[in-house]
Amino acid sequence: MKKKLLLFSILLVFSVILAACGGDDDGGEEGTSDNSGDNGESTSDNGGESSAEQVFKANIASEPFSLNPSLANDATSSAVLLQTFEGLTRIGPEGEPQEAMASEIETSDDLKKYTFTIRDGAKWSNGDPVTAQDFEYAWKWALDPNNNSQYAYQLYYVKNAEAANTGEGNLEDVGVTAVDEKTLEVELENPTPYFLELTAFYTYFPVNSKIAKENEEWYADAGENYVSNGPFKMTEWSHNDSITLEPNEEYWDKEAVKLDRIEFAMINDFNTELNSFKQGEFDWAGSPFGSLPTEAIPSLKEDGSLNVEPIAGTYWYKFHTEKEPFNNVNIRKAFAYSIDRQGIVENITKAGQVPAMAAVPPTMFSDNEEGYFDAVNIEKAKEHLQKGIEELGYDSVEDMPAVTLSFNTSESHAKIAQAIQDMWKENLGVDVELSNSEWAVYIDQLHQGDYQIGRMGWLGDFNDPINFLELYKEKGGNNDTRWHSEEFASLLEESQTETDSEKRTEMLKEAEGILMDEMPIAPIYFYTNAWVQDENLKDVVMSGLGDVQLKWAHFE
Amino acid sequence: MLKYIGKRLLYMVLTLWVIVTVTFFLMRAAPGSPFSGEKELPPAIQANLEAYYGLDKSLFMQYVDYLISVVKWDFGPSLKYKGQSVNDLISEGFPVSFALGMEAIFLALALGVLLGAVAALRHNKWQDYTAMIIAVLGISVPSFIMASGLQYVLAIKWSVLPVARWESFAHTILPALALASTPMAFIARLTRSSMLEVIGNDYIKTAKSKGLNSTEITVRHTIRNAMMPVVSYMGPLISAILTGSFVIEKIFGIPGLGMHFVTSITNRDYSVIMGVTVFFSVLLLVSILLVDIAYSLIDPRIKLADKKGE
Amino acid sequence: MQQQKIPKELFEQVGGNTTDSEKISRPSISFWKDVWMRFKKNKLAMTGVVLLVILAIMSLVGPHLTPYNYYENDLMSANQPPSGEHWFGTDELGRDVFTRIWNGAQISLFIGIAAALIDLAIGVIWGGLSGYIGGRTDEYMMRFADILWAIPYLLMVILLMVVFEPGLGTMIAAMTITGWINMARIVRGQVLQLKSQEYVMAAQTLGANTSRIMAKHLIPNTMGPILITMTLTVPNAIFTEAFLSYLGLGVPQPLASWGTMASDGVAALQYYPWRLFFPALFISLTIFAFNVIGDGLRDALDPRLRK
Amino acid sequence: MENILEVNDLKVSFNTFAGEVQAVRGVNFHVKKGETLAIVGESGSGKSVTTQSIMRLIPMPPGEIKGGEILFEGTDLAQKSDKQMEKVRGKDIAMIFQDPMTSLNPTMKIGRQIMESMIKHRKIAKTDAKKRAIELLDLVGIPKPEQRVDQYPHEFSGGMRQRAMIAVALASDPKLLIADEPTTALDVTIQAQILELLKDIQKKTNTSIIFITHDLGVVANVADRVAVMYGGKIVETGSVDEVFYNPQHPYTWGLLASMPSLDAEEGELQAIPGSPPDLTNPPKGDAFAARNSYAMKVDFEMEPPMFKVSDTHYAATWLLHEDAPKVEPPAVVQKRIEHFKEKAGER
Amino acid sequence: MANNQEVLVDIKNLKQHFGRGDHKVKAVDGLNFHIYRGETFGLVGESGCGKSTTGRTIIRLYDATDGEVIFDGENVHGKKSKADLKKFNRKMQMIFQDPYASLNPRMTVSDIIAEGIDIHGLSKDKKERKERVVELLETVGLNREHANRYPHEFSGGQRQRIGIARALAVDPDFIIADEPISALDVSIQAQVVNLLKELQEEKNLTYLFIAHDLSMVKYISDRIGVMYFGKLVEVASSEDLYRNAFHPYTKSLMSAIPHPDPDYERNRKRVTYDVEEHRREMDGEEPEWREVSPGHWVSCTKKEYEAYQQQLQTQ
Repeated sequence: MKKKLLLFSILLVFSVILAACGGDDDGGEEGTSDNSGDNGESTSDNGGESSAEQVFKANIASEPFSLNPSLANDATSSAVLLQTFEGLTRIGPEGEPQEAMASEIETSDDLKKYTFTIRDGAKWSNGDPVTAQDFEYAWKWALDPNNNSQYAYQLYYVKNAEAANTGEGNLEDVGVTAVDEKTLEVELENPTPYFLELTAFYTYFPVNSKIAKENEEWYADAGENYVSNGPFKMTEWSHNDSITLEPNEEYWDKEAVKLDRIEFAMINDFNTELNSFKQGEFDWAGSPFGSLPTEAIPSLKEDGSLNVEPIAGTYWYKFHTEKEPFNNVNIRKAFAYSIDRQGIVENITKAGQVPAMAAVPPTMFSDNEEGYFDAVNIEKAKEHLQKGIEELGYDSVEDMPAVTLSFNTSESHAKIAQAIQDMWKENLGVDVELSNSEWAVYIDQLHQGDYQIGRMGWLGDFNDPINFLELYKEKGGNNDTRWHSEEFASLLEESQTETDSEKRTEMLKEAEGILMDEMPIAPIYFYTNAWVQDENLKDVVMSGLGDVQLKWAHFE
Repeated sequence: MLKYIGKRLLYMVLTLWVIVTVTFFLMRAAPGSPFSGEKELPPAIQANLEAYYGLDKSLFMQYVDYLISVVKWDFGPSLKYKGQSVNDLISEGFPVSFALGMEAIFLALALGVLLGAVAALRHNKWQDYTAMIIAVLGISVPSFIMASGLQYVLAIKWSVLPVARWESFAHTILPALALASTPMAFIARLTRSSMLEVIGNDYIKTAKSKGLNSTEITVRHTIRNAMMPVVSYMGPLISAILTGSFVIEKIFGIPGLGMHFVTSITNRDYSVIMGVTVFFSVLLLVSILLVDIAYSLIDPRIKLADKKGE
Repeated sequence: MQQQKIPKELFEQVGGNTTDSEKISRPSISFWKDVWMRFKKNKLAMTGVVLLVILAIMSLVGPHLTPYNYYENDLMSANQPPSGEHWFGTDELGRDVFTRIWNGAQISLFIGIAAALIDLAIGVIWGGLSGYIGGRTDEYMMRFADILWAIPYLLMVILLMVVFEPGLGTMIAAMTITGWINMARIVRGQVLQLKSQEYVMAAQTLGANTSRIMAKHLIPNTMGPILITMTLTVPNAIFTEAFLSYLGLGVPQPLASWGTMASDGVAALQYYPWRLFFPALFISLTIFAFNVIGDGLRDALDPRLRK
Repeated sequence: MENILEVNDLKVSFNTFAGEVQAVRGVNFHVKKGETLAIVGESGSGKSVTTQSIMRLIPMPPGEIKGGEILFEGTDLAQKSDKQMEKVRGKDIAMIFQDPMTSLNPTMKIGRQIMESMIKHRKIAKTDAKKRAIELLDLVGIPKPEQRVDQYPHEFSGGMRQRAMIAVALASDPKLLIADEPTTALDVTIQAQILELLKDIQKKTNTSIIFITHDLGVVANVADRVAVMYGGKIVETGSVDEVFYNPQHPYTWGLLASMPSLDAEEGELQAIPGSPPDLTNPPKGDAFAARNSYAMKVDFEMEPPMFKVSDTHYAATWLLHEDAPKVEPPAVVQKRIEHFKEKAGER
Repeated sequence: MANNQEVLVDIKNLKQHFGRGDHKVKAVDGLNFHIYRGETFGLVGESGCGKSTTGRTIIRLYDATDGEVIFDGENVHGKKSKADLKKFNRKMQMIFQDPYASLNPRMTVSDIIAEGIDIHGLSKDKKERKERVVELLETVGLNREHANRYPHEFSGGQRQRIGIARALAVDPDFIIADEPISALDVSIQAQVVNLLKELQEEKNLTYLFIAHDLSMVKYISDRIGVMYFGKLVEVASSEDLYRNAFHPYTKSLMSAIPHPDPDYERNRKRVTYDVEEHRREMDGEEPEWREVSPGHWVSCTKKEYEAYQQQLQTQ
């Protein structure tokens, strides 16, 4: 009993000490955070004080699902992989693919065969040379159905890749061959004008076959086994907490790399991210690594620190075209036209998004900023509504079946949905119910056609309009709208074999025109990257897709 | 004693089995799959993935497999985080959650008991009212508001503590405080009412009649006896702190286990859901057992073996 | 001793007056009246009652005090601070926070009270039977509750919310799934204590059956702890609703509940603080009110303080 | 013999919802060195409140000492501060409570509970205190005290606990021991043991004892002097023989007549009718009047003063007034008075 | 003398064990006694000896572990229909010890008293019910004004009388009074005892009077049984027991009772009872239930029996 009492008093004493300690620490912290606090306000201090300190800190929000480029299937992984790995090509500062691992690229006339020559001096971070076999190995590994790569379809442009991946063909038949250590031959299914964009995508990255063969789980942690061929190598991976990258000494272009270290943190709260940025803990807050809280954007805009860059992505609502009343094109149009897109981007999303009156983002079709219809046209919407109602044989709006708008649970989707719900009520007199469900449930519902209007968005995987249009090429599959147009499909089909890029663009525009006329989707806005960054951070390369490469980044 | 613990362990196993079963079937009843994405996977790939993780077997066989893996304490690979096993996730996340939880429990106990004791000893005086208003406030403010508020005031406005991350002791103060606020308030109220009850007991009168002053009475006679309800609250407290840690871990960017607890569900990462659930359940059950043992140590009247059904 | 002069006739023997001594001079006070009198003296608890009454009235009247409704957007006047036009400001869609607060009050209070009532029903029946029947049945019934208790709550709730459609019903179900256990335990504990009370035995010897004993003797005498538990269940449910909202599992939009408003508002804390302040304030006030009422009831019902 | 304690006109009230309960309404008594004063009365008569007021143990509020003085060895305890009272409690005056089950701390070893007041008041070392605790346990008749000293109360039987409680009270050799119904919760056989023990201890230590009880049998056993309380007042006081064999107050008569005796022939017990008075509204005049079959008009009008019967014997009843008619006490009491007269004759 | 009286309650080898295995408590362990119609049978012993358990087992609050309770020729503990049980509930009633715990604090006095009336449907209408309640109140010395008050407003004695009224409401033949006066003040005890006696005469009631206060038991009872650790050690008429207590435990019990008589108290010699010693004296022989003199039964060994006989003769 004495002991227990003692224990208790110790407990009490401790609490006092703790409080005292807390105070002490506060004091100490105040000293240090004073510095960093100032830095947050005027980051020049940081750079000025120690121009040598080339450390980039940012938040990537969550644990990347996989840092094996063959397995990765999410933006977080991509943000890291783009710094640590390098494909045959790389999107350069101007947004065009440039040679990276490949020093020479030869293309056959029919655009169906590529021959890549691996650059001299291309090495893995452990000093091994990067070979053509490493590419062949990586691509075939990803296509091997036993390896469960969920992004293997990104490789389907390669001849026989789809067959091999779905188990109908053989891996040997896949059109990627390492002729020798330096030469990689790639045969494609179709002439794919944007193929060199694709080779900069992470699924096309090589993997050190020597290590991967020896150690199946080479990618699970930082360490000896985790080798990469990009400007940076991963030196620490504290799961769910942080990833540290340091310059890859073996990188062929290491002179271009200025940063001494990259520190990615994983804080899944965007307010915290921004606050940490303000306290000088991060050099970057917002897309694409993390995200800015919508509420903060107006004030960031006001003090001029907000950066906005349009990216290849569209936020749209899908209509289930086989369900009443959205089996009628006029009804679809009525709903699409009555959305006040300007109001939404100005008052809700706020991060400089562009009202979308087309499917393909203006980063690909520059005249799409105008689009195919007015940002909002209530008159026209009402006309279409009236027409639609007549066509469907309803007496009035009230007679129309109940409409439900589905979206996956998220604050921003909810806001937009509520705003649009209100617009429809106001403009069309239609009462729409909202239904939100969690992502996994939602996506299931959508795929199963268990919805009427559903929210979705698309971020381009590569910089070509086809990426947006082919979503609606086939009935079923990924096309949850169940909409189908022979004309549309054949236009896309033809564009695959068209080698003249201008003609091809024509075709795709025409296809988009059909899509916008039939309106299985109502585009809302085009995405942007919005972020704040350290003023002295320079030469961060952001591609039209919104990816960020830190290869050339540095602090002034 | 040993026999009692044995019996309790048996019940724990039974309880665990029920939890595993309920969770397993609830989880599988939830729509959505770990592999669903905006683009549907080719059916062959989907089938392959399912076969790889054993999801193609009948639900019952999967259940049996799962039971076996629980017994072996090997929860298999995460379905989402490639190359990471659930055991890895737990062994990496738990120490952090544990440290945070212990600090919070410690804070909650120390401050709660102090507040409660002060309130009881100054019953119906201003100290009582102040302490109780603090306590009720602790209960009244949801933890996510408390956490955001603390972060805003202490870290952003005054810059006295770091905003987020899990790095030094200073980093732990805010999250621990936010996590502790509700249990602290509960403990304060519990302590107060139980102290008031103890104060009304005859043996306190005896102590007073011995000429002990109020401090001596409190320290030697009141607190220990008043601690029993607090001790028995420790079980639920641990549970509250573990489950409450999710919000705190999210807001403060702490790489603990609580995050997995919630994100694994939205990810439909079946093996992580099950692994984390089993782990938390075992933790909870063991801590309840420990609390009961501690209870019997504090109160000499309680013999573990005599406790039946209650 | 100094003897006063006392008139002799006063020394006439008259004998006692027994009926007088049996007389009870105090006015008859029923138990609940007595509790109420004691409760009334507790200023803090009365503050709670007044608060609750105001909240309840406002939840009905409040939405009609403004020209706005809870769902209509006005994007042009989004995020406005409190003003003469919008007393509590507006939210990100330009909706009037004042109106939404009182609509939210309806929903939050409904969730709280509904959850408490369901807990009450299940808890009283389960706990009462378990305690009264005793023996093996008791052991099994309590073991069941123990097991339910040991299942991580959050997990069950999230899974439930995922398995079933989100909505008020699911929300209340999620609250009550383990909520009743506490009530059951308390009722059982009381019943165990009460069933060995002599008045229960007296009823048994008079031939009263189980339902009569439960209804007339056990439950009425457990009302105190039951009430106290209920006053703590309501705020708990409101609290949990807020928490679930934070996880994105709150009531469906555009319905307003304090929980969804607060979790939306958290993000706006640094920029539009009123969006967090008002829902947080009313959550806290309500929980505060229920808690002090609970405390007040506890004191008022405390048998040691009564004489 | 000098008075160790003198209580003068003590008035204690409790403020409740129903109003002010005048629990003690002007009580006078004294205790001499080495003697046992028994205060007898039914529940609600104010006997416990009186003694707890001496120790200042009544909770204030709602309790309040409204007036009077409590002179302990000449100093007024009613005027002392709480701090000063701490020096008196346990050291000069100790107390034994009714229920040995609840008056010992269940989570503290018996030995420590005994040692506490020694260490506090006598400032002796722990090891010495423990030795003394063992001695005390031995003194109160607990076998194997060396082992018992390290046990917890729940390991003791009821009687043993009351013995331990006595040891606690005796720990720092108090001059006055207040025993508040110390045997009421015990079985008769155990009660007899405890009573013997108390008398034994008094013989050895010459401690004064105030013994509160409602059991006249116990009073007859332990008391040197008796004070009978009713309705917050002392209605009769005297030596044990005087009160038992020459009772003057009808209430005392009633008490004696309502007890069966083992040897008495069967016959109706003489119950006191009615119920004790409600002290929120104390009745006018004699509080006992309503239940008093000998009541006179004056009893309902005026409070009777203490009439002197002998130097040591006083009673507050108008029956002792010179103008009062002579009444016949109940038969049982008459028998007692005869016995008293015989005894006086013998002397 | 008692032989020609009618036996109302016959208890045969009654056993009541609680708990299982190691924790088994033999609260009542093989009781044999009977109660004649119209008499008062006192049952004494110290707390924990099983006397209250005996009472509760007889009235079926507990199911007996073994043995029979024959009431008016019928075994109470046999399997019975609900109707039979209800009938039995009317014939046998109980008065409880604690006047504070025995009345439901949430019910009015009239509802408490009328509970039996309600259960057994003994009144045609509200008016009759009310009249009956008032009648019962008056029987126990209270009046109609008390009917609508709550128990907490009454003093202990008044409450105990309400408890008696409740038991009387169903017109029982047999009342088990479980320490009905031990929680009451001396001045009130007599009131209750007198009331019980009056009622007995008036309604020809039979009592089992359980108490630890031997003097009051002796006063009210015709015959007394002394219990020690779940067993009866002696049964005799009260006079007989007082004059010729044989069992050493009975003797110690009697010697411990304090008398309101200082002279007696000064000379009282207490006899102590030591089970261990007593057992040693028995020399391993199990005591048996023997009739030492007519109607006076003692649990004793053969040797003791002879000694008691001798003792009787020398008197």
